[in-house]
This record gives sequence, C-alpha cells and structure tokens, in this order.
Amino acid sequence: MTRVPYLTPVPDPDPAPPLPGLEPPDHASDRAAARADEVLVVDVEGFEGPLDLLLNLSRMQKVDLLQISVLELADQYLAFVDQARALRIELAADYLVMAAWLAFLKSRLLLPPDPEAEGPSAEEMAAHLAFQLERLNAMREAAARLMARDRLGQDRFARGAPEVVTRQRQVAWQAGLIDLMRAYARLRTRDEFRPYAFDRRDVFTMEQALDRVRGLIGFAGDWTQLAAFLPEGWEADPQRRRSATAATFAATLELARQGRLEISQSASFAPITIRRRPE
Amino acid sequence: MTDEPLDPHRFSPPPLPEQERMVEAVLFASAHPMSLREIAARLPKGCDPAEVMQSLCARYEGRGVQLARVGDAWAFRTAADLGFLMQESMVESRRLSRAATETLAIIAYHQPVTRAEIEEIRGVAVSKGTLDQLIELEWVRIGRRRQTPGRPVTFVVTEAFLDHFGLESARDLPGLAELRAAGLLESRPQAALAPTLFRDEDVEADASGALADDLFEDE
Amino acid sequence: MTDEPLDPHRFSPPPLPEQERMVEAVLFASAHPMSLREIAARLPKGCDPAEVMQSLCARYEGRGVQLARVGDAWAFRTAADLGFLMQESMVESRRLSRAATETLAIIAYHQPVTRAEIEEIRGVAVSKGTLDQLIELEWVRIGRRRQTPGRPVTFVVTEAFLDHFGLESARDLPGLAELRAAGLLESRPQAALAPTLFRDEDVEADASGALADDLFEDE
Repeated sequence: MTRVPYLTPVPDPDPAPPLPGLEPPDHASDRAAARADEVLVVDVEGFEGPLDLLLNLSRMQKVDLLQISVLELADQYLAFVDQARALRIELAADYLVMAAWLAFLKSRLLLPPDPEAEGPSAEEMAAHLAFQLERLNAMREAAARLMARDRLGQDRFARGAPEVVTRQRQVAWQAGLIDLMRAYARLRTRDEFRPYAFDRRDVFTMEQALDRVRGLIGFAGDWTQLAAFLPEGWEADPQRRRSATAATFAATLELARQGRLEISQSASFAPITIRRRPE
Repeated sequence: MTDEPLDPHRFSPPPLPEQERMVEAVLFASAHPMSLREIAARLPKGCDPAEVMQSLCARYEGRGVQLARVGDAWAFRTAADLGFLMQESMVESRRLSRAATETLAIIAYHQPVTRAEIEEIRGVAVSKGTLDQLIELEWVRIGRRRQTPGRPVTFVVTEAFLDHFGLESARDLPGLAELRAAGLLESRPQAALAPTLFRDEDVEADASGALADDLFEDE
Repeated sequence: MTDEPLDPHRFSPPPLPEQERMVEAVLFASAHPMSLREIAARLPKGCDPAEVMQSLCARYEGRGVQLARVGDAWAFRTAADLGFLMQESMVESRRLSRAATETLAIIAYHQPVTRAEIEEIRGVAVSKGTLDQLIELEWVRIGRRRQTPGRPVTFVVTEAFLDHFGLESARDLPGLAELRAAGLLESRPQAALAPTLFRDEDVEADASGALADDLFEDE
C-alpha cells in the first residue's frame, strides 16, 4: 500500500489542539470538566458550512493542506459534533450529513480495503476531501487578494465631474416640404374632397367633347369636317390637338350610335365629316 | 492624524513633479471645481498648489482637456474647440405627428396666425404640446399680438424653418392650384417631387393671391 | 452641425495628434469605461481610436491620472498610489460579507460557473441575498446557460468588476496561472466522492432558470 500523506496521522506534540469555536479547548479528557463549567461557547454560526469548519480544523494540523491527515480531521470534526450534541446545540443538517460521511470514511480508512467493494475507494474519497479543502482555501485567499487590490472608489478614482454628453436628437426630414404641402392641401380640400384627382390640362375628355359636339351638332345640317368641332385653343399644340381630336371623334361615334348624327369618310385617311341626322 | 507634521519645515514637501501628479489626481476626482485652498488642504503639508497649478496648466496646454479657472476654483474641462464631441448627435428620422405637420403648414401658409385661427382651419383644438414642439424645433416662434379684442398672440415661422425646408420665404410655398397641378392632392406618393417644380411665376402670383384672400387680411 | 461630413471619403479624418486630443477629451468626460466603438462613434468619421490609444497611454504614463484598460474599454483613473489624497471622495462601500467575497472570487476564477458549482466549492448553499448583492453591484451578471441537463444558468463577472478591481481582463486575476497549474480551477466529477450537503440542486437550477428567463435572453 502506497503511503498517502493525508491518511497518515500527523504526530503532534500537543495532544489536544484547541478546536475553533469551542472554548475552552475541548478534548476527550477535558470534556467532562468543561461541561461542568457550563461556560462553553459553541460558535457554529461563525462557520460557513461544514467544509469551512473542516478547513479551520485542518489549519490546526499546521501542515500543508495536501499533507493533512484526513483521519485526524475526521476525528476532530466528530468530536466537535459530539460536543455540540452534548450541549444540545442544534446543528444544521449539512453538519450532520458531513459527520455521518466522515464517520463512514473513517471506518473505510481503518478497515482493510474490500476488493469486492464498488465505487470509489476510501483513499479516493479522502483525496477528494483534501482537494475540496485546498480549493476552498485557495478561493478564500483569492478573495482576500481581490479585496486587497487598488479598488475603484477607494484607491483609484473616476472623473468626479463627468461631463454631460448632450444627446442631440436631430430629426431628419426626408420629404419635409412635401409633407407640409400635403398636410396643407389635405386641410384646404377637405370640403372638396375627391378620391382621385388628375390635372387634365392637356387632355380633352370625351365628356367635354360630347358636351361640345351635342351643342354644336344642331347647327350642322350639312356635312361638316370633324376638325371644325375641335375646341378653341386646342389646334396649335400637337399633344392637345391629338387629345381633342380623339375625344371629339369618340364623341361623334357615340352620338352616331345614339342615332343623333351621321359620319362619313370618302376614302382612307380622307377628312371625316359629320352632319346632324336628318329627321 | 495627530502625528501629522505640524511644523512645515520638519518634513520637506514632495518634489514639484510629485505635487503636480497629486493636484492632477485630486482635481480629476473632484466632483466640483476646487479652490487653491481646498487643494492645499488635500495635499501634504508644505505643498504649494499655486505653483503647481501653473506648470500643470502648461502641461495641458493644447491637449483635449484643459485646466479651467472657474471663479476662484479650478477644474478639468474639455477643450473648447472639442465641445462638439460632447454632443452625441443621433440622427433619428422621426415623422412629425400629423397634428404638428398640419399646424406647421397652417402657420407657414397663413402667418401671422392665431391659435384660434389654426383651430378654425384644422377643425380641431390645437394641443399645447404641438405648438411647444414646433417652437422647440425652432420652426415656429411667437409673432406680434393681433390688434383685435383679447390681443391674441400670433405664430410665425422662423428663419430656421425656411432654412430647413429650403425656402427663400414663406411666400414661396406653392398654392393650392399648384399643389393640385403637381399631383400633390392625389393619394399616391409623390416623394420624388421637388419644390422647384413650382417656380412658375404666373401660377405663383395666382396662388399667393388666392392664399391671401383665403382667410386673413394681414394688417 | 448638419454640415457634418457624412461621406468618409469626402473629408480626410483629422491628423493623429488631433485624434489623440479628441479621444482624450471624450474619455476624460466619461466616468465609465468606453469601448473603442463607443469612442469612434463620437469622433468624426474616419478616425481610428485604436491607433491613438497607445500614444495616449504613453502620455499619461506615470501621471496622477492614468489611462486604464478595462476589458475592451478604456477609462481614465487616478493613479492608485495617490488614493490617500482622495479620502474625502472615498465611497464608503458596504463591507461585503465573507460569503459574498468568496462567491465573487469563485465566480471570477471559475467563470462561467453555475450556482451548484459555487455551492460545491464552498460546501454550503448560496444564500439568497449573496448573488443578488453581487448582481446589484454590477460585478456579476448572468452568462449563458450551461448546455447540460436542466440548462442551468451561469454567472460571470462584468466589466464593472474589472474596473473596480483594476483588472484589464479576467485573465489578469492574481494567481490565476498558479491556481490553474495546481488543478484547483478544474471542475472534477465528484459523484460519490463527497457527501451531498444540500439537496436542493434541482430546485436551484429551476429557480435560477426562471430568473434568467425573466431577465435575460441569451441569444
């Protein structure tokens, strides 16, 4: 069997190291006397759980945490729990769980290993406990180191009067003027609202042509050229002439359909002439 | 505290460069400008903040931060020419509410116009927030009071408004006929239309004429 | 203001010394560390704060105020050796309990770490107020969920933590390398090796899960 340091009881010249939290020091021989004294103070509150208590107990072995004797530690812990029990101090459940586990571990460590046994060996369990204690200790030291750093607001300071950054909200208007004009138009045309409006400056509509031709046809007893029916001011501009011609022609077709007038064209592309339909 | 050297000559003060560091740190961390006396109170005995301040000022000469004198006191301040960095300009394209746009339009077209007149045109009450917003945007300001009973205040558009909307004057705003001619009374979007479309002189005269007799007689 | 160059190629960025002044001003004005991106957002287009950071750092080397790196961000802080001058500005911080400091250290050195892991290391349940306090101090925040059964939430330290303790990054934690070399930062499977000191692991995972859902969305 290899020699595992944390399994070896550490020889201690002082057979009764004082237990933390228990005053006066309690070891087996003193226990009765101490109990009689009734000045015992068990300060379980001072510990952050059983691991913390174990860590404190292990410190009394005055050795590197990797060298601690888990056996001795188990004894010390169990003694502590016994003491608390004797004093009828209610220990939190996790302290008792740890006690049971340590008692179990102790028995496994003392007995020769059972080759049939499953699960981790007693040595592995003890090693893990040692690891846990070392890790907790390391974290505790790390916390202390952290707190000892040059801290902001204590050793290092930020600008005491930070300058205010004004948030300038710029509103971007992509169609600002259009919005404005639309809004205005919307307001001003609310009463004469038309769902669809189109400015037909250059478009002569068929309705307009119908009105015009209906009015004029009464005077056209003889064949008259279509061009004569075009409205005034629509002859010069080609676009306007085209629109007016088309509208007027469409209007004559409509009136012909209604039997109001007759249309004639002598040849292809010859001028179109119309006249009122004789009664 | 009681062990503090009472006799300034007992211990010599820190060397000047060290004092400079100290003043620098103390001023930096202070929430308020500090007078020379306040600074001296923080430093070890025997320090002379006045002397230090001079060299510290020189050190920050031309830097992005400067030591500024505030009354009798001193403080670090952003260099004046970098003040623009202290503004976080967030360009947020938000649309003015419909109420605000309409109100602005009415003011632009009819200025000077009273609140009652705006309400008459819009057909609804103008909330205080709307006018406040326009005034805050510096697009609208308060004009002279109308010489009518109650002497109501009038609203007019500002230079900033003209600037923002690229107008020479509020009279440049197109009239109804032009709006219609430009298709602005249609429901379909006409975002591409630019105001230069309506430079036509005749229509201009027409429109503003129509505008003027619409509602109000300006004086 | 509105004439700010929008096109980065239209105007070349200011010369480097001028950029340095600008970064100096922007960082001086802020009480909190600013990332390079945040700084760049405040400078004219085309500036590269990373480029000037080094020379700015060098300029403040040994001064009473120093440029400190905090994670991805930068901040001006007074030199640590001058802290004694600022006793009056000292923020009387509530003393952290031992549980809180230990928990903080465990989170810093083991991050990302679950609550169950913290409890395993300390051998005691994490009391309700401890994590709350650390989160409230903004030293600890919730990280991503661990991709293990129950998807427990993890805890990590923040930039404010680094800032407070004067660390450039979590990699600069004192003694980190030694602890790692000693195997003290590994999480070892501990099933059956140690007593189960608290039975509420599932409940715990559940509870912190609910918390995380309430507050944070990880991706």
